[in-house]
Amino acid sequence: MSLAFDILLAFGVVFTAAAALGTHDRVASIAGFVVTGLLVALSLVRLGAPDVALAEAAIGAGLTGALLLRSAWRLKPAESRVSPAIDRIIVALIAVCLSGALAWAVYTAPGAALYPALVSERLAESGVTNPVTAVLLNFRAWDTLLEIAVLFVALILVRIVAPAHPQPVVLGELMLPFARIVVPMCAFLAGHLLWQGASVPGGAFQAGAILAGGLLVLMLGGFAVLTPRLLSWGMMVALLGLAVFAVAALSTEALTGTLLLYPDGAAKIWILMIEAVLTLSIAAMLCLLFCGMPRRPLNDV
Amino acid sequence: MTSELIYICAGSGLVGLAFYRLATCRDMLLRVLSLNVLAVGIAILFLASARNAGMTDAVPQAFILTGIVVLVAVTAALLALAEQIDSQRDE
Amino acid sequence: MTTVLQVVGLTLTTFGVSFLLIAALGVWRLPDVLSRLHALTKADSAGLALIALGAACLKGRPDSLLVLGLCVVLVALSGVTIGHLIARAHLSEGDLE
Amino acid sequence: MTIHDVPPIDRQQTPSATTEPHQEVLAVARSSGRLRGAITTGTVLVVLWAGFHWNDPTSWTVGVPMALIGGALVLFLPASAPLQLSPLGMLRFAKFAIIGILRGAVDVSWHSLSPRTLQPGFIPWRTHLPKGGPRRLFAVAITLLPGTLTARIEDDMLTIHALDLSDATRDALAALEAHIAKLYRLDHKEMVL
Repeated sequence: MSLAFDILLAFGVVFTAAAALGTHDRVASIAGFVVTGLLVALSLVRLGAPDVALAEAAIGAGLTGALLLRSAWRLKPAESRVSPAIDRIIVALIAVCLSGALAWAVYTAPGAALYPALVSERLAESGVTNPVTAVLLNFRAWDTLLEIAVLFVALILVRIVAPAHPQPVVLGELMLPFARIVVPMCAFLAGHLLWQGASVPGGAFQAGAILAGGLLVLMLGGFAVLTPRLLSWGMMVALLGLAVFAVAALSTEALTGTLLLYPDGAAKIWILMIEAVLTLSIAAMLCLLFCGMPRRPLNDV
Repeated sequence: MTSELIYICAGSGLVGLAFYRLATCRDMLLRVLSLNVLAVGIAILFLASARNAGMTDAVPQAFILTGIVVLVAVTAALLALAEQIDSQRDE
Repeated sequence: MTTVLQVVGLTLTTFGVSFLLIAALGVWRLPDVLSRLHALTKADSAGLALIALGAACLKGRPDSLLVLGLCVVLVALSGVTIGHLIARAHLSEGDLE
Repeated sequence: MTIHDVPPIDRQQTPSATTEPHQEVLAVARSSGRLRGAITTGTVLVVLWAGFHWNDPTSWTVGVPMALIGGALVLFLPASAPLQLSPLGMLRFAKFAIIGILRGAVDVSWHSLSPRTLQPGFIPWRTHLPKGGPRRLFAVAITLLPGTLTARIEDDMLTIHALDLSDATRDALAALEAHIAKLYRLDHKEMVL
């Protein structure tokens, strides 16, 4: 029974991806991509990775889909120069070989499971009981610190390039009750995911993405206008995550002699503090990445 | 083991499809979209191979989670660059 | 008691899933955009509500009702709002008869 | 259609800022209304948090800041008038809504199975409900009830798309309007407004 479900789901993933990539209608293609993302999230749950599934649904399908849709109206379609049939056949052959080789290589790779034993052995001293959170914010916290730095670099790049700011449209009266319920619910769900991330699936990234969704409802509904003042506040919050994480790294160095090795027994508090700030910071960064940041103040709006 | 094999096939199928589209398509938006599909396919492959006796290894999970967040930042940056190229071409 | 709850839960879930299936059928078969929106807004909310109620019965714990209720409210609200927004955009494109 | 085709929002024309005489008084009322909305939202969030995490008092380290942030985000939304609902009306309306939603789902399923019998069209409807909460609730409820969908709202004029253009639909709309009026304790004098 569950095997039939798996086959159906895997088929659905490949089919929707093919539909998304096969059509020339951009909006249809993005819609297909979002559906693919949601089905992939479901298959990640089947693969025993609910943390990743939450992130894929919120970020991979939701925010990326919104970003693509935003740009679909701005980018001019490329001149439809169809590549010659012989080229396409060769590329298709290479693609089929690539897929086959990849599947074969992954399937036959020796499953040297080195990490699970190590993780479960030290999980008790990590301060949390969700192994993914333990890896992200304790065992490999250094990676996560750099990841936040990468996000911030992308934000700076967007700021330099300065794409146009999306103009909110008048969406009518029914946006108000929607925002009145959905925006606080986003804050609630973000807090809930942040808190439960210590023991069950959830954490700062998923929480930040959901909070960013709430902020985008405010922006696109026309309730909050990105004034220069709001923009500089947003940048401050975005930087705050990186700053707090870096300060935490330095102070753990001072306290314990190792970067991001938390003092004995206090790991949970450290992790929770860093995660709470990261949630706000990730939300601000994702929101600003979506809205773009004009160099000029928005006088003419 | 069979259910992992199914998802390995799906993941490598996504990689193949995205590769074909990346190579044959000139549209910037569709290229960025294909890049995202490629990353999703690799995530499925990675996680399917990380499964062992009903448990999924936490370290690859953390890597993929990091990858998803970095990918959305990369997508935003690429789209901003593409929009800039488009508007430069206009002038 | 548990078997009664299970039977009730399975029945509710079956009804919910069939509503969702029929909604999908409706999107395929109904003649125009606005009529399709009817299928999407109503059958979806009702179907999901029934599935959530059934899931709560199957779970057998009252605290799961809170989470599931929240899901239903959010889905129904966003369904209604998005249905209205699509209809509105469709009208402003000038298809009003 | 989406973000770019329609002119940008004009802050002066949002529903909260109408051209009424005592602008300053209204401004004060609006800001206090916003604060009240934020406090209400924060309280609801605290109650919800208590429902989710009642067995874990340490969770309030996250719960309290969350409620504050949720309340603060609501400050961006325009204020609405304080609710004066009758409890009995709420129960009656809930019963009416649940039955209506189920009937709506059955009805639309029926139409999906036999789309040939369908004669869809638009019904213009001038509502007597006052602007703000009651009128918005009316628009939302129309969409959930059988065979009707709010397609456009212009002041008190609603354009409703209906799957069935007979008098039965109009009667159902009138009944819904009466239910909402009872829920908000509006009598006919106020409704003429």
